[in-house]
Amino acid sequence: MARVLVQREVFDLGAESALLSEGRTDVGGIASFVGICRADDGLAAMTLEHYPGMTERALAAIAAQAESRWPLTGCTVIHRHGRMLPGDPIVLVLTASRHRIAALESCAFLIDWLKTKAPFWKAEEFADGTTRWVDAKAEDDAATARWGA
Amino acid sequence: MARVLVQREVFDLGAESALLSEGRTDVGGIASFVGICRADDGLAAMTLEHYPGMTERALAAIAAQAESRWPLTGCTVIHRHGRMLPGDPIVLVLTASRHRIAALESCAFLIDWLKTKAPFWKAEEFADGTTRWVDAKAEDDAATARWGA
Amino acid sequence: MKLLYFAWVRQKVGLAEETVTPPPEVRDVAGLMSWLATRSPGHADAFAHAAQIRAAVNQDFAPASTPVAANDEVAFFPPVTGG
Amino acid sequence: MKLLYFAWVRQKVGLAEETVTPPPEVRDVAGLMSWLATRSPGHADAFAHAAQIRAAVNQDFAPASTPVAANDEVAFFPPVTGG
Repeated sequence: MARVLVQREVFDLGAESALLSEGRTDVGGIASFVGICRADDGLAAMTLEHYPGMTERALAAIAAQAESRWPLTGCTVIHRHGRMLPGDPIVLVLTASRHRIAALESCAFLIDWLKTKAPFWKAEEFADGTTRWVDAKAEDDAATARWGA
Repeated sequence: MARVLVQREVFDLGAESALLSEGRTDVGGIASFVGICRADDGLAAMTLEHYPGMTERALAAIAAQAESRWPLTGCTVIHRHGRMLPGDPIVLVLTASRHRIAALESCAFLIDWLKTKAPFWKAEEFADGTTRWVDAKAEDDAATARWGA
Repeated sequence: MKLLYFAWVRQKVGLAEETVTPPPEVRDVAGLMSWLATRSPGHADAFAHAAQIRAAVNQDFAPASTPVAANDEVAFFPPVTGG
Repeated sequence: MKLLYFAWVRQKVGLAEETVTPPPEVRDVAGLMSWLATRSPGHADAFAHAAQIRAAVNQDFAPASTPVAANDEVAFFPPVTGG
């Protein structure tokens, strides 16, 4: 069973990684990905809205999909919501396995699927006071599709 | 320029990841991989021998290769040597980029290349007192080859 | 039937959620969207471009042909942009 | 010429490093390995299976045809197993 959290608070990469290996000796590798808020085009902040209830279900389903495709010893998905400033971490994916390729591939899979299958919406705020909703990207659909969604 | 370290001491994943994003707002994602000593077949400990001088050169060359192939904003490679117990972390690779795919792919590339191009040798100690040198794996050569080495 | 709106759908409708009793001819997500578009200028604005709206029925993504019933929770929102 | 040995090559030779002056007919890594095999029973044991040994000249991986000269640092070791 994956560890899935939806929260406003910052997560702790080191502590989350340690949780996946502590007290066990069958983990050969832990892959991780941290998604961070960039300050593109004068972006001042970004607010992530989500669908409480469905978000947790969707993240758990995505993590279960990864666990069914790769032999993982552990899997953690933490997605923040609320207002983020440039440089703030937004999402954390961690996958642990006996072998590195399972960990690395499933980590890439999870972040690709999160982009297109988790109910989050980003609103960008710019330095000039304007705001806009981020459009879904065709490249994210393509990235999801490469896993035979 | 990548941050490359060869050391006996444990590394700090959280602190190393933070180094790659602190004070900047152009990093969109940080991928990492931590390789850990497994207790396969009654393994009690593992000693990593290396070639001081050449190791640092080889790791820097591998990291430079990743930086030339992907648009990275940062890259860290830390490889431990000495005696490891099951559960101990051995190697850390971190890659940061504006976009997730560059970070994820270069992280996988780095760990594949480390396996076949960095001068480390592993000696395994078993619970019954026997020791043996780990043989290089054909699958690691294949993993390196997929990057068009 | 409980309805939830997110992102610009929420902003255009002017509500985060509402409870409605659609007429019996509303049988699926597509029918619900057509009916909702008649409820207010905000709803009309939100549902004017149905192709840009996604739905979930009882917290699962649902295509326009998905049946809806009185006790369902139905959500409308733009394509997701998480991660 | 400074020689370094690692892993089981080091164990079989019985030395981690040594300084040698090969005869002039030793011109490359392959020639150096053949000459080293004659230096002691340990060397002979280590270099008996040359196909299993890799080399580095001045800290770069080097195929058997790589030239070697008096001031070079040459290392012999099994295929690497890091990561």
